[in-house]
Amino acid sequence: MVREPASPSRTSGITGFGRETAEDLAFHGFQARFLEEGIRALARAGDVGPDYTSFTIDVRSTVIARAMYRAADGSGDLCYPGGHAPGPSLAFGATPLEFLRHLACKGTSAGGAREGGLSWTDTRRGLIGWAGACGLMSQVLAGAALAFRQRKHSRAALAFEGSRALDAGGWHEGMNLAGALRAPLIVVLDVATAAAAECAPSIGAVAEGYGFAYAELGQDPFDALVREVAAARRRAVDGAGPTLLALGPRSDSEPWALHERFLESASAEWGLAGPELAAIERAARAGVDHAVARLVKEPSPDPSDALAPVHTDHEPFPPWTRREPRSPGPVEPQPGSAHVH
Amino acid sequence: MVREPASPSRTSGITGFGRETAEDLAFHGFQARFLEEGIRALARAGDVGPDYTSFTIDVRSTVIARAMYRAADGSGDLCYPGGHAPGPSLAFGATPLEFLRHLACKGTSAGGAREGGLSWTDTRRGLIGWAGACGLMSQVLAGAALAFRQRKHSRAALAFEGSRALDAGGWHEGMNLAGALRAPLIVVLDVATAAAAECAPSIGAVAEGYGFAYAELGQDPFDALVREVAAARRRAVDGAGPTLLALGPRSDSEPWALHERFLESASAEWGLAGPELAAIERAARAGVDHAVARLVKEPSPDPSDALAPVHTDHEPFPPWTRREPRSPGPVEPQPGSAHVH
Amino acid sequence: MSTDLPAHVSRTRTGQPVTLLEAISEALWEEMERDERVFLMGEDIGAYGGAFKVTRGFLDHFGPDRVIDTPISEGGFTGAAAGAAHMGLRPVVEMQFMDFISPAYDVLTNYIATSLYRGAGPMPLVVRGPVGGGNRGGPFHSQNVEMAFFHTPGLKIVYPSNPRDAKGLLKSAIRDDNPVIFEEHKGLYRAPHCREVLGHEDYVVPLGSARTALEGDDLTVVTYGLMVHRSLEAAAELARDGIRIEVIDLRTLLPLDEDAIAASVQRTGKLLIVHEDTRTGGIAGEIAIRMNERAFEWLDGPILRVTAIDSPVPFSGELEDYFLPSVEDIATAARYLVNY
Amino acid sequence: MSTDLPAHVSRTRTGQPVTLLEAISEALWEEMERDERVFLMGEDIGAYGGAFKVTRGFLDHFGPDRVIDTPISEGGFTGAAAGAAHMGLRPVVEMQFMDFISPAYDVLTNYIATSLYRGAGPMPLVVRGPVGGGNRGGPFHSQNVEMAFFHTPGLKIVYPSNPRDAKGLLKSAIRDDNPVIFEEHKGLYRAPHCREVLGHEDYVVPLGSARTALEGDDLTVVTYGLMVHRSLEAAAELARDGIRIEVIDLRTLLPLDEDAIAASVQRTGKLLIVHEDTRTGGIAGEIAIRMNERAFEWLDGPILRVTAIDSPVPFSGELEDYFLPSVEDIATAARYLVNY
Ligand SMILES: Cc1ncc(C[n+]2csc(CCOP(=O)(O)OP(=O)(O)O)c2C)c(N)n1
Ligand SMILES: Cc1ncc(C[n+]2csc(CCOP(=O)(O)OP(=O)(O)O)c2C)c(N)n1
Ligand SMILES: [Mg+2]
Ligand SMILES: [Mg+2]
Repeated sequence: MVREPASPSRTSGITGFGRETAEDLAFHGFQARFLEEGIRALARAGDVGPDYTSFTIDVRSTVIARAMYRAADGSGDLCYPGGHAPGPSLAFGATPLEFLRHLACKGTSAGGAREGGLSWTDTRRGLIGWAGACGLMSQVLAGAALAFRQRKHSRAALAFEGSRALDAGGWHEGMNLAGALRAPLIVVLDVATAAAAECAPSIGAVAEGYGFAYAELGQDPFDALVREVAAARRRAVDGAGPTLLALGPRSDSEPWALHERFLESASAEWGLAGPELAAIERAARAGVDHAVARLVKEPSPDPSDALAPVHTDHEPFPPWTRREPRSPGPVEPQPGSAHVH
Repeated sequence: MVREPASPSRTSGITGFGRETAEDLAFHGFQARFLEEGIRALARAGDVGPDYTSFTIDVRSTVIARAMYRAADGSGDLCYPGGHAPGPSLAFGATPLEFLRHLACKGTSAGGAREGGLSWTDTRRGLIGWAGACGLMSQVLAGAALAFRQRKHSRAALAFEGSRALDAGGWHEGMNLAGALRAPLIVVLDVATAAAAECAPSIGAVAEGYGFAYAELGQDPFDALVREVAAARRRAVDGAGPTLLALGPRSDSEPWALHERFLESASAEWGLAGPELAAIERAARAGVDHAVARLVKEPSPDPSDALAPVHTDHEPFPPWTRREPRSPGPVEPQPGSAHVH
Repeated sequence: MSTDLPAHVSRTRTGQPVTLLEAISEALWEEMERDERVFLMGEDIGAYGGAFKVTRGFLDHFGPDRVIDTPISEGGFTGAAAGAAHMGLRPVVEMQFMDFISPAYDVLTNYIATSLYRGAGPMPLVVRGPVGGGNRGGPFHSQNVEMAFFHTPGLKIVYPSNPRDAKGLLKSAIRDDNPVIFEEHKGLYRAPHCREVLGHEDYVVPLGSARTALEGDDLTVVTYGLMVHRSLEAAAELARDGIRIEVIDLRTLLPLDEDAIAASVQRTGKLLIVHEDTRTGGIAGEIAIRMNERAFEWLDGPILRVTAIDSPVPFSGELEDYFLPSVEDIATAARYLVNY
Repeated sequence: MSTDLPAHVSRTRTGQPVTLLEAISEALWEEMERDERVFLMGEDIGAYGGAFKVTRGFLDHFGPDRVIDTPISEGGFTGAAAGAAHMGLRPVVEMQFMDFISPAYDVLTNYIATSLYRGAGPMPLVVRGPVGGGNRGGPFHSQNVEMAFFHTPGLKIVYPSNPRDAKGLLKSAIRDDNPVIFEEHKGLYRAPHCREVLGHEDYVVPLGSARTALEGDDLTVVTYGLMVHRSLEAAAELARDGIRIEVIDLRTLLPLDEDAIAASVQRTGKLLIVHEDTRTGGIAGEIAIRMNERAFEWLDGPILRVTAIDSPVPFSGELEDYFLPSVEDIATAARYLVNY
């Protein structure tokens, strides 16, 4: 299905798909599925925003992200997890509780609860979250990929974007730059949902224009996804150029059909028996249940703490604007705080 | 040479090329040629900026713009004349003196000498000048074209851009919009000069992607240019969609070779004899010479006049910042001044 | 025809009170009926009716040539709107959230704002959309955008605080030959306490004129948008202690009605500026220096300000509440100045 | 190796005076030698050496991985620089003219400025380039860009007035973990009167600290960039009449060294702010309100300003001269305030 095939001589053991991979993907599929349920339940209970009552995770993003993560032996690659963020984030090593804390803006979350929702960023973990404008993130990931190439690291960057990213000029600038500089980048476009005024061009032609290899992924089984991603990653780190993957529609009525199909085949092809799968399912459910239960008990942030490291240069609360002026004691520098002058 | 041909049934008398057209193009070619010389001379004399000492006009822009202008019977169409502005501007009806006044920021110029250079804007005349960012103007012209379509006018818009417009996301947004809304727009890309980091994609593929018809124009004779433009214009006003024309390299050593060739063929094909051509040449030269001579005698602008209509809401010169406070008399509203509140 | 009008544009015609959102819908509808050159562009404004449903029903009534669903390309369609304005149309561009005006910053400041200056003639174009915090929208769906444009000669900026002004100011903006940025606070869109019955007549509120929302002699509070309401709440609290503050609602930020501010300051001798937008580089600075220029001799205390703190808008509710200026912040600052 | 150094980066090593442009080239060169994470991106900065030749010879020495010629896509490559900064590199982005920073407004204000806030860690990134008028560049090649960014928490803004500061500030900017906008006035790039011999040592000038360019007791003039020189000229003229003004060169606009301003104002009792940038919404406003907050009791006259007028930068030389603040404007305003 690849339109512009990779240099065919390049294949490697990393793409190997065996029993261990199957277990891993079965687990991450369950985890995404239960996390989706958990997030919806939290939304109904008012513990996260009401928009999340119909929140979905596309299991293919989870599988693609996990394939990246595994191909890099669990370290080094970078992922912008896009609109189905919880799946890819967990695939990159986050725990359900960590992700939910962030989603719910708990005081214990990454980023001190300053920014929440689906946009968790933790570069040490290889996660870069969403920041506002459609189409922007491919630029950022292209630059990160460029950094890998400059430093001669065998690393690659993966970005999930909605299909209307194509509308945005900024996306084209990012693609053009990545193609021209052969940045080790893989962009996954979710073309599952159409919009009122979607951009016209054939995505394949756009990819070709910018020097990206291109493939369309439909209802492909997990192992095909994994192989496609591993091949794209290899091209990327070998300096053979970036890849654009288009994720076609999935069934709204059966959103987890691909995972179901995978589980069915898992026993036949990789010898994963029913009880083993049941154990994996229980483990995934237990992890998510624990996280959801814990979450609601966690503390909210303390504003003067959480916002202290991001003030600009002057005292934000002159005595005449707050009832209780803050104590004038020095603010401890916080980890990650770069605001010194 | 058109990649995506027009609906072939649609041809019209407007594309007819006869003796009168030949005279007209011969004249405009001479005019552009002498104007180029005149501008360079003015630059050497310090009457316009030093950058203009090596200024060039691509005669093909002149011919294309003139073809547009004639196809619309001299009224209604709109042109962004791009980097070779004097040629297309005169093709759209400006006189050499008017253009030079603007170039030299004379007080008698359009726009009150506030903005000069190649960027003269006079929408009543069908001219929209450059304004800063590469790639921006296709957006603006797309919107103007949209206005024609909304108002059911048989008008079209023509934009000349440098090839690095392709680099800019804004250009892609303009193209996407124009294609999606079938705006009556013709974009001419000057791919004559390459750059350090030019955008990768095939221009034809980009055009196709955005739903533009596409043609490449090389050293085509004038009549071929005229026919190409007339066809594109017809498609545009018929609602059959926009067109992208790519202007290939021209010879640096013989920049006026196309005009020369045209003059040679003019007598054979359209019965324009030597003396007739000589008369046309003299007329063109006389016009430019007159303009250059007049220009240097014209007055510079009076700042308090020229800037008055563009101040924002408050008196710009409180008494403590200027030696002589301006007289407090009311400023006469100027034509085109919209700053009322 | 009025029988098939969408409900949210026909409330005034049937004598019912309108919200700020409905006032805006009515202004758009009436201007489109009055002047066929007026048309709309924006993301999902057609079939979907807009993210906040301001244009619900417009596509059916006015058709796809005048209600244009655009790709997600704020720069591109704002540039296109400029081209249409050159040709005599009067585009009204919706930003789905005003935060997303940023990709159009280049075309707005360099191209559109300079049109008149460059001799390109009038540029009758409105960019409107929802702004402001308090809705747990986080840093990218909660910003106030006035200071991105306040420094650009050639633009006007409008920021209404109530339905009556919103309708009259939007009509003025659409009829103005200059480009206008029009900010609509989400917290006021459907606020029940500021619904009001509007007159049937086709009124406008002129751009550039402030309104005295409350008269008082002890202190001038200059503010706009949602903060007008917060300031009035603070005023009510202060009134219980016999402190009478004057509240001026700017309505238009650019041009700034410095005459109105100066007249008030020359009476009260004290000035407090309140804005929801963040502190450093906020509009309070410009007002302060203009009053130094115009009213220094009348000042009996420093010009002070109550604003959001210098931070992106926090996502967490606790942090956002802390970040935003509150009624108590205003009252505290007012007391401080009155006792100065 | 220093034998094959490009001339414009080796003047200090050979004891010669440098222009502001050469000081900037030296700072870039030395930082790239010191820290391999520092790299450059920009239009035509490689083979061509940059529009103003700041990076002439850099490509040959540092290679194409560290001197990257980009497409004309200021938003795109600034966004990419942010991605590289996330990964620990320290990009220095050149805008060919700072006017063209506008397409990067979105990514700078929304993405880059909020990085630390969002928990995404340090964002060590510099955007530098030529600004300012007086060169007959017209509205799109003459702007000052500070006020586009001054309102955004998370950014720093630097604007040097001389070679020594330029070199030391740019080194600080490159070593800073926050994003920094660095403005270089074209009128100072090669100005013969401000060439100077710099020390050989690897010095830095800390961000956020102003410099007293001239001491005086009658009036505080706060300014930066080219206007420091205009203010010093005015001071010389005023000195002939026995008027001694203090001139403070801000050097860094954000963070603003309000302590230095307040200390001076508390001594002189009078404050005049001079900026080349246009008037409404200029930085003078923020300084004015901060001094209301900090030094109101010391003010013996209104805080005033001398600025360009509210207009795009004119192309015509006559108009541009009229538009820009002049030495006489400064002197006139200073006399007015001193006699107040
Ligand atoms: C520049 C910009 N404009 C508008 C928005 C508001 N917005 C958020 S998501 C969205 C639709 C995105 O569609 P698509 O890319 O297909 O992603 P999907 O939601 O379908 O996954 C829009 C318009 C935005 N985020 N950025
Ligand atoms: C957004 C933006 N960035 C940078 C510039 C500076 N600039 C002016 S012309 C130019 C090169 C344009 O090349 P091309 O489009 O090929 O036009 P040509 O000059 O070759 O006709 C550049 C970079 C600009 N005008 N706009
Ligand atoms: Mg979609
Ligand atoms: Mg070119």
